[in-house]
Amino acid sequence: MTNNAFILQSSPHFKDKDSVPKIMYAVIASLVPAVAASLYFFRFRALVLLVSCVATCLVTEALFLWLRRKPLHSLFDGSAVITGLLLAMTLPPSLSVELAIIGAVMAIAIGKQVFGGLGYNIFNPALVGRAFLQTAFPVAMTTWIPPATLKIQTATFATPLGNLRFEDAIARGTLTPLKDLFTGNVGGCLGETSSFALILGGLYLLSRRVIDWRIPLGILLSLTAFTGAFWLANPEKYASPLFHILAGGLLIGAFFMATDMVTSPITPLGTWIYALGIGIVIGLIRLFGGFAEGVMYSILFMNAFVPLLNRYTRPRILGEGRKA
Amino acid sequence: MKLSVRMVVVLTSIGLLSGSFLATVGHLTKERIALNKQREIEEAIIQVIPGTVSTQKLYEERDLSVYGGKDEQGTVIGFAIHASGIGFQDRITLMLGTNTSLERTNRLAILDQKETPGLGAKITDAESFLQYWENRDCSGAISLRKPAARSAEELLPSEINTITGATISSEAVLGIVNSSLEHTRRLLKEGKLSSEAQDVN
Amino acid sequence: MELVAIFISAILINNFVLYYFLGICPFLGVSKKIDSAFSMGLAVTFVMTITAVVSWVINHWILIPHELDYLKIVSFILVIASLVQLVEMFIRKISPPLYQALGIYLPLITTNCAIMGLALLAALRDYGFVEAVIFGFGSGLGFTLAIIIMAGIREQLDLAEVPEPLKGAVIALIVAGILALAFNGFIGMIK
Amino acid sequence: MSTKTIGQEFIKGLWDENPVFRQLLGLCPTLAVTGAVINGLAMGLATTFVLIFSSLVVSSIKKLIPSQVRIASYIIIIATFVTVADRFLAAFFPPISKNLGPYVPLIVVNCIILGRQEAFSSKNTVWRSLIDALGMSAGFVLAMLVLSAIREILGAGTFLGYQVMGAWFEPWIIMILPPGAFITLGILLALALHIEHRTKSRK
Amino acid sequence: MSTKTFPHGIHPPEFKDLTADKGIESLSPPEKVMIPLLQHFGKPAKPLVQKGDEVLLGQKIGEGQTLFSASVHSSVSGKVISVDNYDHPGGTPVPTVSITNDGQDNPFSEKKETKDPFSFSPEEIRQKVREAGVVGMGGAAFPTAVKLSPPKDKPIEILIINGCECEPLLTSDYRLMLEAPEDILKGAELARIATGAKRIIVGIEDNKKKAHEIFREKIQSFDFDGEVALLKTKYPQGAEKNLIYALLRRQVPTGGLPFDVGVVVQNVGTAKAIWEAVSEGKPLYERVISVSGQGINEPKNILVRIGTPFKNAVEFCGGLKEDVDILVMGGPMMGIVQWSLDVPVVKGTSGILAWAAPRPGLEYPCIRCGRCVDNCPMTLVPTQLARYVKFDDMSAAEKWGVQDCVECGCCQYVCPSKIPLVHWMRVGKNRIIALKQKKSA
Amino acid sequence: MMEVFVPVITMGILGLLFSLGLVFAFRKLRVYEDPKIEEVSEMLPQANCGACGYAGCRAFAEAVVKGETTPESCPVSDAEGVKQIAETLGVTAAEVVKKLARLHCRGTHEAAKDRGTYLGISTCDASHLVGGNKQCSYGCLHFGDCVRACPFDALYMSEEGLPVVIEDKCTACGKCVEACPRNLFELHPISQGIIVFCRSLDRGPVSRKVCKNACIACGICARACPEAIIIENNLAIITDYKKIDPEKIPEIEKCPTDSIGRLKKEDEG
Ligand SMILES: Cc1cc2nc3c(=O)[nH]c(=O)nc-3n(C[C@H](O)[C@H](O)[C@H](O)COP(=O)(O)O)c2cc1C
Ligand SMILES: Cc1cc2nc3c(=O)[nH]c(=O)nc-3n(C[C@H](O)[C@H](O)[C@H](O)COP(=O)(O)O)c2cc1C
Ligand SMILES: Cc1cc2nc3c(=O)[nH]c(=O)nc-3n(C[C@H](O)[C@H](O)[C@H](O)COP(=O)(O)O)c2cc1C
Ligand SMILES: Cc1cc2nc3c(=O)[nH]c(=O)nc-3n(C[C@H](O)[C@H](O)[C@H](O)CO)c2cc1C
Ligand code: SF4
Ligand code: SF4
Ligand code: SF4
Ligand code: SF4
Ligand code: FES
Repeated sequence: MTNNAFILQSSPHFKDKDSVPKIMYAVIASLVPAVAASLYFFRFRALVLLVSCVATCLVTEALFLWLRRKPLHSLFDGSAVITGLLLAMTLPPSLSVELAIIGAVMAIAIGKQVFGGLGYNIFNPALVGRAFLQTAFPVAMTTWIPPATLKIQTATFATPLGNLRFEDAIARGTLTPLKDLFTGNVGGCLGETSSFALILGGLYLLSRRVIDWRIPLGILLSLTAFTGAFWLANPEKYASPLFHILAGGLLIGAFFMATDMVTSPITPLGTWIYALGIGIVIGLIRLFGGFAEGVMYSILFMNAFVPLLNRYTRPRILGEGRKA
Repeated sequence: MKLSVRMVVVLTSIGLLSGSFLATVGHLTKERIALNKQREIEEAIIQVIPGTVSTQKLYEERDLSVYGGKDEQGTVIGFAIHASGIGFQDRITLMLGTNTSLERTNRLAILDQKETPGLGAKITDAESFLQYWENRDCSGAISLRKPAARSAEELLPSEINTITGATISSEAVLGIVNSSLEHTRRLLKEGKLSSEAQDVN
Repeated sequence: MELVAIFISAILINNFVLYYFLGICPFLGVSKKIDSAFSMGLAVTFVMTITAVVSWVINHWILIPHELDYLKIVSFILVIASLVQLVEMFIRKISPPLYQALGIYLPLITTNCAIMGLALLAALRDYGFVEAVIFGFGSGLGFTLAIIIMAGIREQLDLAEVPEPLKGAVIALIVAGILALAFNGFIGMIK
Repeated sequence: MSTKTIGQEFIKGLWDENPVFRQLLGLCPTLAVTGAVINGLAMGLATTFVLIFSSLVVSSIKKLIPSQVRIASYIIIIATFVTVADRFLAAFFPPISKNLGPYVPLIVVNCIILGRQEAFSSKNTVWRSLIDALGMSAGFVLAMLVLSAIREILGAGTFLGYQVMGAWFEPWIIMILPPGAFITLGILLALALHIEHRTKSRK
Repeated sequence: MSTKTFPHGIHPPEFKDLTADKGIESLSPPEKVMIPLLQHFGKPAKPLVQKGDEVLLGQKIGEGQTLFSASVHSSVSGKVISVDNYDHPGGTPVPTVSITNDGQDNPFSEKKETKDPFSFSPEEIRQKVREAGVVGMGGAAFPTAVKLSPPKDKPIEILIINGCECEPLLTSDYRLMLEAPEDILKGAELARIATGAKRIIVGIEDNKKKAHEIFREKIQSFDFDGEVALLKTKYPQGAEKNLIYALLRRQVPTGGLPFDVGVVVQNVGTAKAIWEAVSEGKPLYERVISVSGQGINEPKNILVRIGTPFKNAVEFCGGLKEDVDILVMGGPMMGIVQWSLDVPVVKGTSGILAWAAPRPGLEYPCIRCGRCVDNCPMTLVPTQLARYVKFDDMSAAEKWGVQDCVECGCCQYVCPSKIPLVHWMRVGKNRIIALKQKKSA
Repeated sequence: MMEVFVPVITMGILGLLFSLGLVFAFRKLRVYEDPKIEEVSEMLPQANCGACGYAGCRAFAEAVVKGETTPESCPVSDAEGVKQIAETLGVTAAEVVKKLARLHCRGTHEAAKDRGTYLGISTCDASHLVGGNKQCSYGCLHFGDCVRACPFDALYMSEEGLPVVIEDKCTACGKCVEACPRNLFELHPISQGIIVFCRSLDRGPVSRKVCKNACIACGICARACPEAIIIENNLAIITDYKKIDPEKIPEIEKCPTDSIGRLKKEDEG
């Protein structure tokens, strides 16, 4: 009983050990299988894009922290790394590094830091970056190369969804087999091809309770219901729900991007509406829209509703509405 | 003067003054504007039916008009179909030139579109799109080659190359062309395109 | 089907604010609080629907028959302005709180590009009467949707550490940009 | 009644009271037509024309108009000049007229114009109103020019249609699309605020 | 046997084994006691003594003036040395009577109650409880006499005896339940009579199985309609509103009291104090506290006189370890930090805890993970409340229910961003009260 | 002929209809608002500080025009402004005495010791809720709630760790008085000679231990000027500022801890 410097604070004095960096690093860890798969399927291209996106995100973040005179320790909370990783994972492997860098700068700058940095952004930063690129460079963003494992040489190559949407794959019988979708032996964005790796990472996050189970479940449910209804009505024209789940960016979106805590609702009911909404908008875009894929747009679209959802789905307080 | 009366008088007279001023301006510009419009159409017709000297409107309804392109003798040497429909973003308006039997295309011109610059907007580009429309077989439906063929020679006589990255715009143009061709063919069969009957000029 | 297409398109795809840039002033000005954004949205929807009716009538009964195309601007604006003014005074009379909520922006509806833009676009596209009304109503809803989303976001941003020079209109514009990006996803849905 | 000198009256429109950057007025056309410099310029000039002539008319007949029908009269006057501008463009520059679409008629509801009549011309002499209108127009044209230049250069690699970026440059199509318009204007506004803040704190 | 519980809540480490098996020891009265005149929820008592007065053990030295106040009694016999402001473990100084102990413990009142306590009328019970200065010992220190007087229009059906002791580290209630189960049950019966309740439910968490067994056995010998319920070990099982929900599925209305659903909740210690007050006329001048935590050399449960400086209690338990850097009165979830060992034990002191706190984690902005929402036993939205308070939107904070926060600390416990959520809640509540006062002024 | 006639008539009719509508609206639907409200509102400082008790300057203007309050209730308006408003409304204005906010604490970082390691929210009210970060339970907590509350930038935190009032800027709006959880600010007439710079009710030895500059209730000042100064609850209190005899000030200022006396240079901005 020597020191005179006890801690002064408000209760509680016990705290759980989990912390923001721990959560973020868990997400990074969960991305390892998907990153490995992307390196396996796209080799050097994947490496270049991953490294340049992560590095650019960190540099941009550091620049803004410095400009805003914020402590630099936030740089190491892992969130900028995730943004960089996920951005890279959603880029076509053939994209040039300059464009990837532009996307990464935009992701952090207008996707995150203009709102005040970690925790305050309304929209998913990685997807803001991707949406920027998609709109700025639509051709480069929809030019695909086959995975290194396919060993074929073609100038143009379609993703499974592009194949379905624009090349009448069902009628022509060229729909990508589910097995390939599962292993990842198909064209597409770096990190979206291997469903297996993504499910692995997603399950890890669910088991560690990092992500809210309602989000992936809600998205899968509503997408299944939506695409399932059309598939049952006309299997000649529409692909099965399972195809829709395994193809494109759905799994990476449902497990890693829609679940971004900052940009998803905090109330349980709000979370359900958000998740179901994402699934339905994906279905709408994939089946009837101008794009083969709608994961990015639907997440961004529902992000916009998050403040409203939070506001209008406040849980009932214990005892609220009871007469005194 | 009472306030309300003054209000009425002032506004009415400003209205009258403005009306007369505008009438003058309207009068002065009316012809020119009409002329501009007509010239635009005419130029397009001349473009899609080479050799046209004079033109004549043969048929008109909403979203579809058919013009005849005439040579020096005044014989109709081809039809120019003016049609529009929804593209990727907004309406696309085009003019297609065909021969008089509606079996071969002459040329295609895009008059108005709001597709994405650098992407869908390539439908106005001769190099990447319009060149494929020259001299196609249109006795049946024209179809789209997806993914795009490397050279024009590979295409079937009734095939058009897609614009890479803008399938939707390409399809939209194709859709407008096919349906208006169909429509025109029906009109022709029903004899509603007789050049003598509807001399507008 | 055509009507449904016009309606959906006006709300999601060719949204007045996010695609045509019409009505930006109230979109930025009255989107600070959800409640007033909502009232503004309703007011605009209401006025837009009426405008669609009135401008169609003027256009098809007066201007086109008499070939008075060049009076379009003047007559549209006059009729719309007087109409809005009446509505405004009416609201002021019957509901002072509503009037307070919309504040100075009610008169702004008069000179709001969205209203005038609606009349002009409907005329330009040669819509029939029912189409024009659906277009007006849908566009109003589209405006309402955009402004409510914006207000929700801005209320949330009131509780964020937005860097000082970016507060207010700047961040609102950037959010509008990202919203426009997000709404891009619906492009091509109507064919 | 304004007490500024004529010079100040003109200059204020360029920066201190710049309609776009400082007063956030007339944002709709600013955003809508600045995808290409030529359109921005045409729009700026059309607006200038309307602003100048309506200011002249309003300030010269201001005494005759009862205040209750003030706004209504201004609108008719403005609409008249807008129609003139619109017809003129359609008659003599059909391609530009087509590009600007409904935005020329929309000058009639441009907040800048009505705002100026209401705030300035209705209270000042013809001469001052003219200078004010010139200043404001210059400010508006300036804003249109800056915005459209950035958007056209980045979005198409061209300036007034001439290639200015090297062949290596991949145009950022987003810049000529709506999202680019919003974001660019947002960034420009932030810069304007920042500069303003700087000069103020130095004072 | 099924265990009952409420939704949400958390499972912090318990560390109860430090003291759970240690019997209650008595700490001899110190040389000097400092007895604050405010040891309860409400207004301070009015001093009845002056500097220089001689006082006896159990003599009333402060009179509760208003309804929400409680009398204060001397815990030693001796001489008053001052009546002025003195530091209080609650944080701010309050008027305090300091007394030097003459070591005699001469009792103030000799006469023992002869009448059978169970034959008293409700009013008599309340009177004796009020006289004895009994306040709730479960935390809020609410004057017990007030709780025993339910309003006429709110008939009481059920009396709940709160034996949850859900806070980590504390075991004083547990020891009481093991060592004086009869006194507790007798006190409960008196409280039942006073409130007119029909039934008594004793709620005990399933980490205190031994206490549960003893109570199940003892309750047989009473002839009231009683039940001993086993509850899941979860924090804050002992919080009144959650306990009522767990046991009865009734929701106490927001801003309301257990009265509103026909319930009164009393802590086990309070029940014992009621028994002693009514049967012996013994004022509340001593209580059992846990002195525990990894920073205490010999953690113990001890019976101490009110007004004893923390220092004496801690030294009795072997003193503090070297590396201690946090000292808390109460439990680790809701307790109040202390900066010195000179403050006195008060009626609401359930424990004195000390440990070496791990280096505080860096605070990050809220990442909206929603864990606070998922764990708040009141189903509030803590993150939003904290933001409203931080950005000073008090009307929104009020609308979102900041005043319903019971400051249990679950939200802050789970928050990965280490945001001082409870602190914000408290600031918010405080500001709202200040605003209301300003408005009514 | 028709070509000119039709548009002219159309426009004329439109103008006529429009003006008739306006006349109708003007007559039937207008809501009266006293133009004076606008006028008064324009004369107010537009600080919208709310110190008057109304929701901003415009609401205050309405209240003044309705006679619910008086012009001088705006603490921010200077005498000139108040007079102007009063003249507009035709009422006479009371004389306004210029007041300033003064801090009743000299517990600088150096003088007042910390209690421990404070880990809570960095505001005074939050710190006060957990007993404060200073050993003294009555003194300034240094987090500057007052500085943030001042709408006129009239306060800043000095290097020593106390808020300082910039006299030229202070309008005596009282926001700082409200903001301080320890109630250390008070509004005093600008001419005030002497004030007590301490609010501690601790016993002398305790206050001496926790803060070098605290009032230790030694009574020197009270003995020097018993008419106006008393010791109560371990603190010197000036009961009546007007009764302080200027001649006695040097005696009063013999306070061993300097906690009573005239303002010093460093207390002013
Ligand atoms: C999470 C995620 C979201 C995506 N969202 C979109 C999208 O909204 N739109 C899109 O065109 N592509 C998106 N992609 C890329 C697609 O999955 C797919 O690779 C591509 O769209 C198919 O190309 P296509 O549009 O030419 O068919 C996304 C990828 C990922 C990983
Ligand atoms: C911002 C943006 C604008 C686009 N604009 C067009 C367009 O104008 N026309 C079009 O056909 N496709 C456009 N697309 C691409 C389509 O969504 C779709 O990916 C494409 O039509 C698929 O064609 P592909 O199979 O040839 O790649 C655009 C995409 C984006 C991101
Ligand atoms: C979060 C929280 C936890 C509580 N935990 C307990 C507890 O474990 N045991 C207890 O007796 N009272 C606890 N209380 C206090 C009870 O809510 C209630 O006030 C008390 O049981 C009433 O009895 P009393 O008046 O006899 O103290 C807690 C209160 C709160 C807000
Ligand atoms: C489960 C989870 C998912 C995340 N997903 C994303 C993401 O999709 N995009 C992104 O930029 N950051 C993501 N982050 C990182 C971080 O939350 C994000 O950058 C914040 O939005 C920045 O404020 C994620 C973090 C977690 C914990
Ligand atoms: S908000 Fe209050 S009641 Fe809810 S968990 Fe936090 S402290 Fe407990
Ligand atoms: S637990 Fe913490 S980080 Fe998570 S939502 Fe609540 S306050 Fe935010
Ligand atoms: S807050 Fe205090 S210092 Fe600032 S102006 Fe008001 S009274 Fe003066
Ligand atoms: S508010 Fe009070 S305690 Fe806080 S800094 Fe100001 S004077 Fe000191
Ligand atoms: S310029 Fe469009 S609403 Fe103001």
